[in-house]
Amino acid sequence: MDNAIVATHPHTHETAVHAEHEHVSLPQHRHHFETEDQQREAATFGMWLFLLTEIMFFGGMFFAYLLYRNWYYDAFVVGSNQLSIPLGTANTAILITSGFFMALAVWAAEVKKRGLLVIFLILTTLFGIAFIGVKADEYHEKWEKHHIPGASFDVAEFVNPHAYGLKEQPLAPDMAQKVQIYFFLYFAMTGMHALHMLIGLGLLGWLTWRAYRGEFSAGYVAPIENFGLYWHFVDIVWLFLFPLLYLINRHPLH
Amino acid sequence: MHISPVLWEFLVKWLNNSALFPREASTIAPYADALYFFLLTITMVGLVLVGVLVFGFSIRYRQSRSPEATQVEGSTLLEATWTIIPLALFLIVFVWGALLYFRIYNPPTNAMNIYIVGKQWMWKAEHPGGQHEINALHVPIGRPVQLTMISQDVFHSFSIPDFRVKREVIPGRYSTEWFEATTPGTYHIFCTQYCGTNHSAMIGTVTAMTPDDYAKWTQESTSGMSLAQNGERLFASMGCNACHSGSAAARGPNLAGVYGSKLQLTSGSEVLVNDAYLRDAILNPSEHVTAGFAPIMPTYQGQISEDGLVDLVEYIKNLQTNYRVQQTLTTLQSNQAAPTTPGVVKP
Amino acid sequence: MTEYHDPSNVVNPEHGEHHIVTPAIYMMVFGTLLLFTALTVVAAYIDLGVFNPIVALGIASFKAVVVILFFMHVKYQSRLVKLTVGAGFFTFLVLITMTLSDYISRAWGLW
Amino acid sequence: MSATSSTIVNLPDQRTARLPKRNYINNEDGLLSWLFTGDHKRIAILYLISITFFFFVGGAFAGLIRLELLTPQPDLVASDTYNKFFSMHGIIMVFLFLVPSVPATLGNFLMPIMLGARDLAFPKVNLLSWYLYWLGGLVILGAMVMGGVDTGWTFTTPLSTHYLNTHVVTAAMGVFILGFSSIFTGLNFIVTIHRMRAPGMTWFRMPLFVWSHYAASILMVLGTPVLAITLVLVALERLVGIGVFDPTKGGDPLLFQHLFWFYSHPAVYIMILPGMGVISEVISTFSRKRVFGYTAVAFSSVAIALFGFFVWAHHMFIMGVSNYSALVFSLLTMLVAVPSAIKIFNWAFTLQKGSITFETPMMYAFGFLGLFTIGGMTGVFLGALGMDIHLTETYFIVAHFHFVMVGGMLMAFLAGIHFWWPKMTGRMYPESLSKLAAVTTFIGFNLTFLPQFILGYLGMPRRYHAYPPEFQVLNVLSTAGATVLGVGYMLPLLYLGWSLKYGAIAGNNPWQATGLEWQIQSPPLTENFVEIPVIDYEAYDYEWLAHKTANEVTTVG
Repeated sequence: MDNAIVATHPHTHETAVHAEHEHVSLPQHRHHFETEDQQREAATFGMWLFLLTEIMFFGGMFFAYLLYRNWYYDAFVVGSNQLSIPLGTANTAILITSGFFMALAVWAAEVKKRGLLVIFLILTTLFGIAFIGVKADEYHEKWEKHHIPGASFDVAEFVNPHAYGLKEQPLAPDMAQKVQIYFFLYFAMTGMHALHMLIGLGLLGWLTWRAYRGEFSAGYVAPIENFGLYWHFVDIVWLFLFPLLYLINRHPLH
Repeated sequence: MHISPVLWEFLVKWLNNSALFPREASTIAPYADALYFFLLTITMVGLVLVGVLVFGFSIRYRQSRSPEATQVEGSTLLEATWTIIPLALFLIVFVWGALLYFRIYNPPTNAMNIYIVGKQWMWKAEHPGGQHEINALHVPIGRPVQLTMISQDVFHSFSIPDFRVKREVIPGRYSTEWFEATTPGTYHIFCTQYCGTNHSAMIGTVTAMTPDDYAKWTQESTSGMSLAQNGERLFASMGCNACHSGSAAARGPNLAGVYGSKLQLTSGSEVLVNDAYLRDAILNPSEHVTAGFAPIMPTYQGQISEDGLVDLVEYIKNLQTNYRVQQTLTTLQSNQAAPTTPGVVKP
Repeated sequence: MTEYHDPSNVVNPEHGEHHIVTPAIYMMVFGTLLLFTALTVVAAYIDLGVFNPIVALGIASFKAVVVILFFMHVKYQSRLVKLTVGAGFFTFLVLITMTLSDYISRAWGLW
Repeated sequence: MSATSSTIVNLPDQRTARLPKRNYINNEDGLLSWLFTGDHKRIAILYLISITFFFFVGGAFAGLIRLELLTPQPDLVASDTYNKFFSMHGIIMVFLFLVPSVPATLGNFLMPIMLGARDLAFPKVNLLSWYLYWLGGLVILGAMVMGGVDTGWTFTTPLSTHYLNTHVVTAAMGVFILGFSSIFTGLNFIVTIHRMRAPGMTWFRMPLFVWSHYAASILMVLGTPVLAITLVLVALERLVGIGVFDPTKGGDPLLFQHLFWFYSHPAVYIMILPGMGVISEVISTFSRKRVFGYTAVAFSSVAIALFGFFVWAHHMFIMGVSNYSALVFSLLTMLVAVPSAIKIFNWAFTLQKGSITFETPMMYAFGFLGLFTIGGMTGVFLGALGMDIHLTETYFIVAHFHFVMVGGMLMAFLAGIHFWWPKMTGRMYPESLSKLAAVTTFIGFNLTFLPQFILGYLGMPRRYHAYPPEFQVLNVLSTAGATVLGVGYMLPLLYLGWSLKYGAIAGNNPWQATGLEWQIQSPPLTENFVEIPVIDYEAYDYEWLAHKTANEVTTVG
């Protein structure tokens, strides 16, 4: 079928497409695309459009964050100081490393190195799991301290920090209630992020399996590339979440 | 054709009792209607224009008369015409509409104030003189009336179509609207924002009266205690006067004459003290700490109803001196029976 | 008409070069990202007043741009993809600024 | 071959004509071949059946609402039931009918053909979109069966989060899922338009139908996710009670409305823009003339999409937004009205010097022009700040958006369905009956909704179960109109069904239209084109068509 299409305007295709790329017919090539380049670019473009929707999806929460941070700054400071900077920083580094291996995986797929591809994908997965593990630990701590928003939310620690061995200024009770909004946004934003991570990890497992079977070793790398875009996007969200949630007013109070 | 007289009578009665255009019963109504008729005129002209074009061309260029179409690419001049003329018209509408908006939402300074508390599914009107009404509102004609409104639960909307005013009644925030009734009569109050099961039952009547009738009504329907008096009692029973005692050494700022003043806050900003500020300062005190005072005031969120807040706000608004505060304070501390002087309230 | 069989129509004008980014560049990007992560934590401990959040967001944006350009290959993509990424952030800015226009000006003047 | 000179319909000789032996309908057999199809045309048909189903479900609720409003007393159903009726009517009509109506049916069917492609860029995503549509639809139907939801389609907080105990979360999840269905459709269109155009199909050779779908798709992709996250927050607020939208806990209920309308205002353009695309095609075809000011119409679609993101707060003028902000949004609203005016005049002037015939699609298109003019102009009423105070939240606004959505969009949808019916099925609909339906719809529509403008100015609030008796006359008129309207909608269902078996064979190009879709067989082949065409003519080039037809005749002769 491809040949029939090319035949309708042979000179242009010959010069423009075939001159640039070697024309290999792959089994993954879909009939409705004229060329594999067209298919590949369509897939990349489609993935980017999907990421646009993700930007707007997180955008709604980022706006809520911006608004309430300005309204209830003191509560946000106290809430932020409840988070552990070492854990947050470590997680940032872990995620960046995971993204780095993902980028290398894309490279390995493009240069058709199957073994490297599988190794990099597994490394990506491992660092991703490490991130989720640290996150789970942080969530668990919040659970024990009754900092999960909802009926069991407890403001005692913010109203009377000295009793808990904290050196922060006590918050007025009305402001302390607003810490709940901080923590809601914290859980909503990191939770949505973690959900994206989990979906990504699931996909990674599947891709690793396919890579192991050699599906991406013949030049068909679109799934790896597009998953890479998704994974890096999830990284980017975290790059913003980290300073916004962990690093509010961390310098010593004077 | 013969129409049965019974049916005829029924029809006439039916049509007579129905309305096609709302009454103009406030000073704003003619302004709103003027813009409405201007917009109607534009719409009609536009519609007729489109109609003439479509039907004119359809008749002139129907296939039997014009078997062959003449291809035309377009015309920049025509495009510009129907870009610029609608744009100009719409901009006129924008300016006119904005002016009307500010006329409707900018209350005159001499407006009398009535509080409206909306809740599922009734309207409570609280007059400063202590008249309480449910699903009803009595106002004098010829005098601007401002409504300070708040919702206890969900969004409501206070609409009086014959006055052409309407505004959302918001939970957690005062909103205002004002009108000046011109014609005595009764008019509909509707809640126009969907608010749950009995949304369509959240209606009432506003009765506009001549100043004499209104004075009479005020006399007859007072509950005996003004809002400020209620507020005074709350002020004492909630212990506000323990800190806001008005003395120089008090832990809270002096509230006498605070209403309408500009207040310096610890956060550095300067605010105008109005109803909304007073209400918010009671519920979220730590965001409104007056400069020079410690943030020690507890929150009263959840401990006081919107009606109570209205009373307190009205009380503080009317505090011109510390006399009252100290009176209540003494009364409370000595645990004596209430003084009998009119206007001073039992604790 | 002269543009019959215009090759630029046949081959999509938005067609981008396919480019393989080398691991060396990835290593550099990786180093930059880690460096700036450290930097943002350090900056958070210094009192810069109103500039604290600005610096934090600036660093985060820089890191995001680096990731987008290199890890996500946008630097090597067609103009269309660049435009698409831009459109996403533009719409996000519209959401933020237009909504903020309400919140910021609520306290202005009293009617 | 045409019967009279007043029609351009050009059908093949019915005695010898047969449907093409091989086409997308009989390419494969069995239910499964439809349920697992990747063919955009089959998915379009699946969508068409689905949205027709939901249209009549939503329409049934509309009928019940009008029946209740026949009398001022709350006598037919209880208040709660009434509230559920209008909520379900709104949710079904907006999310299950209007948003996917033209794009998912006609758009799906025609977009690849108009661009000269074999399919959309992502056929599987397209099919997934249909399954998500049904999943979302079933969740919403589930919410309805379990006891309904009474938030209205706007899910206003804090009512929806704290004061109702109906199936809000279920319905919100349904809408959430439908959002992804819509995103996937839009995403597919954008990629297809950018990446799948046939050789020679430049941007300014694309039919205006494609342009308007492009604009609508941008809105779908960028707007819908904001609605998704908002509904997630509503569900969380309801389930956990954390207070982002709860004023008693320091949240701002207006934040919900900002985020909700950030999607839901552009959603209005998602609904109307594809309809405008249909009207461009129909008017051009039946006046045998290129659309007047093609570039202006194309760019006005994009302008509407762009400005559409800047005006959402005009739904909130009296809700307590800042007055300064209201000024800005009102001004921008006036600006977004201009491109619509441009389109109206361009369509009117397309008729000038044409050779006009009055087939059913054209009659629907004329209906669209009139009703959309009224709908658009009354939008200016509501965009003017001071006027909005009196008109908003009354029946005026109900009448306004029904003029745009039903008078505009549904008319355009029916115009499109009639126009492309021969292409989709290979058979003609009965002409006189369909003209009757068009006229009935037009009369019924005006009778239903014109009185509502008057009711609105009188102050009758929307979503009222009972109303003061002086409003009854107008309400009776409106209900009477709704009955006529209902008949107008039932007719096409019947005769279009009839035509599937008994309609005249349409042939490739019954309208002698210029679009690429009319140059292939009807119904088309699964792969649309035997050979990918090379486009060497502008859209709406009737001289090219005449030339081509003449050539065919000589070849055959």
